[in-house]
Amino acid sequence: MATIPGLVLSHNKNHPDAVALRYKQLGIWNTYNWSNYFDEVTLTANALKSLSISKGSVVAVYGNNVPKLIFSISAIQALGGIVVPIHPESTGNELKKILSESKSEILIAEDQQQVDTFLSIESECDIKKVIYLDGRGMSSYTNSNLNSYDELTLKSDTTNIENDINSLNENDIAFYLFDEHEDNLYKVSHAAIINNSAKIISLNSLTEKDSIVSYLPLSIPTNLLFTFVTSLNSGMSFNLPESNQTIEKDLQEIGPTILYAPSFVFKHIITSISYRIESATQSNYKRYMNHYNALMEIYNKEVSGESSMFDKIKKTWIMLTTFAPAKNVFGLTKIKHAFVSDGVLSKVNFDFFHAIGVEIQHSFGQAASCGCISVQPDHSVSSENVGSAMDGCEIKINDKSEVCFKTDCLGEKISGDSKTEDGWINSGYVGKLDDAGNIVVSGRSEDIITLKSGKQFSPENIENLISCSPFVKSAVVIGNNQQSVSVIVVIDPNSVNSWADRKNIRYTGYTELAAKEEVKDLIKEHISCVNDSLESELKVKRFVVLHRTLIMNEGEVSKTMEVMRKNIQVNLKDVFAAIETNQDNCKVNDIDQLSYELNINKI
Amino acid sequence: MIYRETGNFVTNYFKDREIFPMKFDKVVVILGLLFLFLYVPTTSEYFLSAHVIPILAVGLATVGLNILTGLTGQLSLGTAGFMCVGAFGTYNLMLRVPDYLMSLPVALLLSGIFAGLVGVVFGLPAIRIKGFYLLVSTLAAQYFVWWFFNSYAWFLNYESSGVVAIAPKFYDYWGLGNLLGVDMQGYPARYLLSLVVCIGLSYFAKNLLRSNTGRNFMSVRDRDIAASVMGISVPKAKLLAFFISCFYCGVAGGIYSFLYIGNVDLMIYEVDRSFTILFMLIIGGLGSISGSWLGAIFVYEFPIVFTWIGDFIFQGAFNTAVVENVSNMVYGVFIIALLIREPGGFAALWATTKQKLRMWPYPH
Amino acid sequence: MSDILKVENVTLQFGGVKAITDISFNVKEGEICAVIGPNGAGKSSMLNVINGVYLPQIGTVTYDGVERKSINPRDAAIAGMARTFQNIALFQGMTVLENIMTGRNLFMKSTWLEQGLNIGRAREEERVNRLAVEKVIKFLQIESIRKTPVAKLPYGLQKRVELGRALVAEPKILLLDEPMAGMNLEEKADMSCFILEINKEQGITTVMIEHDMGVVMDISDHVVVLDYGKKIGDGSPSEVMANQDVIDAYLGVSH
Amino acid sequence: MDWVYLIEVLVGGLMSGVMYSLVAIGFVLIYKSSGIFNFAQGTMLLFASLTFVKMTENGIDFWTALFIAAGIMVVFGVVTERYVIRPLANQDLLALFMATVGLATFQEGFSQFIWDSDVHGLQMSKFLDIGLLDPAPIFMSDHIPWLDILIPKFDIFASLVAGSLIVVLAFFFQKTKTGLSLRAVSDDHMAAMAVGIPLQTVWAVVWAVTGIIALVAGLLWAERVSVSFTLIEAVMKALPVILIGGLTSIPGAIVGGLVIGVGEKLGEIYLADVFGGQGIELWFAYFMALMFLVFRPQGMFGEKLIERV
Repeated sequence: MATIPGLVLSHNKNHPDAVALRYKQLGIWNTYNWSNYFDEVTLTANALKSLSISKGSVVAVYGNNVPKLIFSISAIQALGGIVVPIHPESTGNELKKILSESKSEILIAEDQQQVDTFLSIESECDIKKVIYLDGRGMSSYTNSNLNSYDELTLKSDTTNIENDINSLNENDIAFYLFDEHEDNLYKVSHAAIINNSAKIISLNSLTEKDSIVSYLPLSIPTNLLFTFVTSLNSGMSFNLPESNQTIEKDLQEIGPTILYAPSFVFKHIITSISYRIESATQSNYKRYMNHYNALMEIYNKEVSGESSMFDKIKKTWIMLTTFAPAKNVFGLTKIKHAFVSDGVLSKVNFDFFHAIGVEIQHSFGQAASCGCISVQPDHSVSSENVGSAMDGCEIKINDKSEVCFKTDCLGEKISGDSKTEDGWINSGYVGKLDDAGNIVVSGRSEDIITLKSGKQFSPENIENLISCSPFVKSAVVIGNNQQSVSVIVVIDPNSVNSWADRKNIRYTGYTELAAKEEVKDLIKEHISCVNDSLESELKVKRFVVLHRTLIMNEGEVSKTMEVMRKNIQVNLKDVFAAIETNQDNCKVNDIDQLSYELNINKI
Repeated sequence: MIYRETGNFVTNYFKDREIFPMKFDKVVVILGLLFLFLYVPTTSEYFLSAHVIPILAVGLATVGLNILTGLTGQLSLGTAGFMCVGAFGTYNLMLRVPDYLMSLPVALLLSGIFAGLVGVVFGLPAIRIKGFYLLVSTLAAQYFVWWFFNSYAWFLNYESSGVVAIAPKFYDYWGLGNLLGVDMQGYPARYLLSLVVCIGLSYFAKNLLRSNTGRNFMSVRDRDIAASVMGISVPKAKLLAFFISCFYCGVAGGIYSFLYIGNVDLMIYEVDRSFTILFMLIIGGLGSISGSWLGAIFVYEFPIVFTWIGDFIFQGAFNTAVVENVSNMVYGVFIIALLIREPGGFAALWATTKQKLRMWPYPH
Repeated sequence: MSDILKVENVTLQFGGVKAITDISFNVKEGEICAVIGPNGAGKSSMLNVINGVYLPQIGTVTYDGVERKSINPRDAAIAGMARTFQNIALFQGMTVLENIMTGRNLFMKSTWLEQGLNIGRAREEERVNRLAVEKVIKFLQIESIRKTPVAKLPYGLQKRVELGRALVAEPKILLLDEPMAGMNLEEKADMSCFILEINKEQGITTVMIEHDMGVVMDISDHVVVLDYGKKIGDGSPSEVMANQDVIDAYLGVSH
Repeated sequence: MDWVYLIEVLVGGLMSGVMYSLVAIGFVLIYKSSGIFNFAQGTMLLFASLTFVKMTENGIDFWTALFIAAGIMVVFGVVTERYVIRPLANQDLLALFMATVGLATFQEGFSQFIWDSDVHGLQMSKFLDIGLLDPAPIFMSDHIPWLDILIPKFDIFASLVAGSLIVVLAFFFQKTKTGLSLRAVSDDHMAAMAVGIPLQTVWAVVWAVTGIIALVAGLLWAERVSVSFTLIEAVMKALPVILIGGLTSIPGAIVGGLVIGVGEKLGEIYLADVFGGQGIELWFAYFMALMFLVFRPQGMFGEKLIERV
């Protein structure tokens, strides 16, 4: 009988002194062992009790991973409440939708930013109390519904909550998870999500000796499963960085053994590796590139099982002199498993991580499947698939080549019917099964593009290839009812900035940089390269370098940085129209009320 | 590239303030100490007397000058003068205080304090005058001290030659040597005493540097007006720096005379020694304790190595004048080149190398 | 509320040049007082008189109930005055952390001997004061640069560090000399937030020299206008805006 | 009190003061134009006079040797500016000072390395047929009949040379274009650059001029104390001179030199007994400077600094 607070309780019983949670604050890593952890949960639960949270109460937690928020989750659930994690960057509209659909009674908000967002929509939802964790900047707020977490816990007592926890049923709902793509909430029970994490734990033999750094909000369903629930279930230490600006340093300090991240994070690591090495001295750069090429060659041999003794020695040398230090710089030295969700890494990046010994394992899942239905096994060598169905799951491809699944760890839609066909849930993604039974996902089904010729394809594949370049942050493929494929390219400000500095290109800001001919040439060159690997019909014929990055608040990218085509189509309708009507230039009236001239470049 | 910072995290502020936060550094330091304490004393008397002990003595003086010039920004050309006070102070304490009250370590400490007080007197003008103008005060100290000991023969026990040899009984240490059966006048014993003093005082200096006193010194160096606006007493900081710095120089002078050359000789403490120590400081790196030691080793050893090269490769082609002139040229070139390329001296070169090794293969 | 600071008939000359002529104004406890005026109006000199960097020839400054002809900067600091400078006066040879730690020097009671031996009070003081410094670092959101040498930081961050160094001294009154000069819009917004928060949440009286009229009007409770070393306006932001002398001398000229 | 003796002492002091001033002028020139406290001034004297002496010893005649030595000093000045001062232009003054300490060390080693470390005598009377210098030996004091005191002829000669050097310098700064731009530079670097004065050229000129001054001063000093390492020590005495005079003032350097020269002599005569030892000349100049600076930290003619914050 396992529930989330039940796990905390049992850790407290079995090994109260083991490290449960570390978080960096005021420059040092503070440690909670399971006994402290449980005490905090008890305190918070008692505080929440006084706000009449009881079985079935819905409480939204709105913020980044901070200890108080982590404790609140278990505390709410200990009282039988249901937790609705909300992304700290959620806008008023999204917040309003989630709060009202989940019928939340109480909102636990991190700080002023979240409280302000809430206050802007306060009248439109039924929140009785708001508890803020960090009262900074809010001393003049007079709203009587606002409560400070610190004051509540200060007044609270330490009445034992063991009985409350023991009376929970594992089939009780633990979370309402929000799926951005589906724009819907899913009910997830304690049993479902804990069992799902148990599968991951046993598949990869994770133990309490492992450690994980969690720096993304728990509102991302996969993140909730892989970091929070998995660490609770296995008893490994759960580490929270100091702030968003210090993640890289904090990751290095902790040196976790398990890494979980959506694919965009790994893409970001690759980008920073490459733009750092490009600013190295010529000789270092050369050595690095030589080593890189040699390493990849050896890796390919290893994969095909042809590597000789000499290769092994050479690889050891290369690792020792170049890539072991490089891993150290990025805090990857101790990584045993690196789980990737929400998209796959391109082959080049995937192979690179594997070659340097960072075991990338793609996974596939969403809120409906409690975060995961498949994960690649250790030492997987294919960058394309996302693994085969885990125990207790079944997968089939329907006639529209959509991926459908059955799982014993199901998240049910809170409203409306799930897309069931004879008990099969439609994941909303198209894909196929390869010969070994691994799932190969090619994209979301609503994103499928049909060219004028009738050719159908998933744009994600091409977008992945294009955004493989360190200079490209994201790419949006356009082609519905078109002769050919076009693409909107968003450049990566970090790497393009440093590239431009080296090339002595003058610019004042992103918009000006993006409009530079040199940048267009750079992108053009890259796309031509990509075109070589595409079949003729799918070759990119035109591209636009966008004058800004895609904005999460406008819903243009998801919280895991996936392209949200629908919203982009609305916001950048001028660009779409110009491409569809074969213009050379287009005038964009953007969301900031300004208008910009963009060139449409041909390849 | 051997550095692994991954997994090195601090859980309290004491840990964050450690001098050697990295495991690797700790191991190296422990091995180094074992080497210094166990192996070096067993090497030859010649090696100890001609290389190690003098380096310890001048290195300590460099650390002292570093506190004044590197940390507090007060230029000083009086280092040799303050060393002289230390040497003569030690000699007179040993000579004039009854044996059962005095022993060399105590005399070193007391004469260090005495040198510190002399330093404070010559530091007093620093309250009013700043920058290069202060050179006058430290030069006055240098020449005055030298003249003073030269003029009053009492301090040399009326020795007409101007040099007094140090009597063996001064190495008695309250009979400690007899107890342990060690020849306390021998170089291994002298070496160990200097080593303990130098390590202890280096540790003290390093602690100062990373504490409030050190920060006050540095703030006086960087922006004295801002320092006083922060509530730091600038005169107090300057005088304290003079005291501590001259204390170090005084102890170094005592070690130089008593544990290295074995006599008290005024000629050793002329102004060019002040310059040599300034070279050590600049080449080693202002503001860094380990840099002072690196600088001292380089400046002291260069002529020796150069002579050695001359003897072995060019069959003794270099006479002492050539060695001295070439050494001076090399010091000059090093000072200028380091100031242009790496103003932090050897210490900064070392730190950059370490940083490079950590970030390898990335530049930052 | 009572006046924490009274400037009465202050005149300051350098050689024969009058930098400030017969200026008087009061600062109430807990307010943000902005001193504005064109370049060379004597604003910085005014701050320097208040905390004792310059000695005025005529006039007195009453701070915290004590009337003084002059004060030395160190005594001003001990009495709870902290300040920042127009041309950042950070200690360039130190890291951010060390710079802000110097702001705590008045709280350090251990002797240099204890510090050198790293024993007793000295060790504990380093810990306690580091905690105070870290709180300021968190407040100013500069966690990621705490161990960076200040010389390597961009201008805007240096200004922030300097504010931190003043703030960590737990002052009663904070004198800020052009805290937002040379910043972009975003940095200005952050800085305004910090200043407002320091004032409203920690109750620290703030006297601030600022050029940006938008910022001044937004955050100050009280504005003093100087021109050519003379006071030409004194009152709430809206009163000052309506003052014809001010419009002529300052707003009229700059726009 | 023997007033004749007193006057002789005073005059003697003034004369040695002139010698100090000569060295000090070089310091001031460089400090004024670039804010650098040039510690290498002393070794420049050594280098210049050694170069000259070695040439004359090898049979080159006086004027040719003087001309070549001046040329070498100019080259040296320009090279110094290009390879030492310019790369350090943005460093703080302490770093620049240390660079000149390095330069001094290098020059000390270099000049004695290429020439030699021996002590050379320099007898100008060998080369110059000037009435004042003849008959040799010049150090014999001459009787000035109308004052009834003895003054070494050489000192008079040295004062004349120093005086004419100052006149030439004054002319150079007041009338020539380079001199004027140098004055502009010393007032405000940024402003000078803004109006198009080539800062680096000006610095090079200053270093070259300083080299020539060093040659003149070096020869005069060498005549008194012989050409050897001791020249550098003697030049240390110039430090209190410039500090008393104020680092930026040429008249200050001259007055400072005279004050120190006279004060030192008087001190030696009247105070030595008080201190119970001979040779207080060794440090008395520094004490005088110190006393002076405590009351006027910027020196006699130095500009009072108002520290802007």
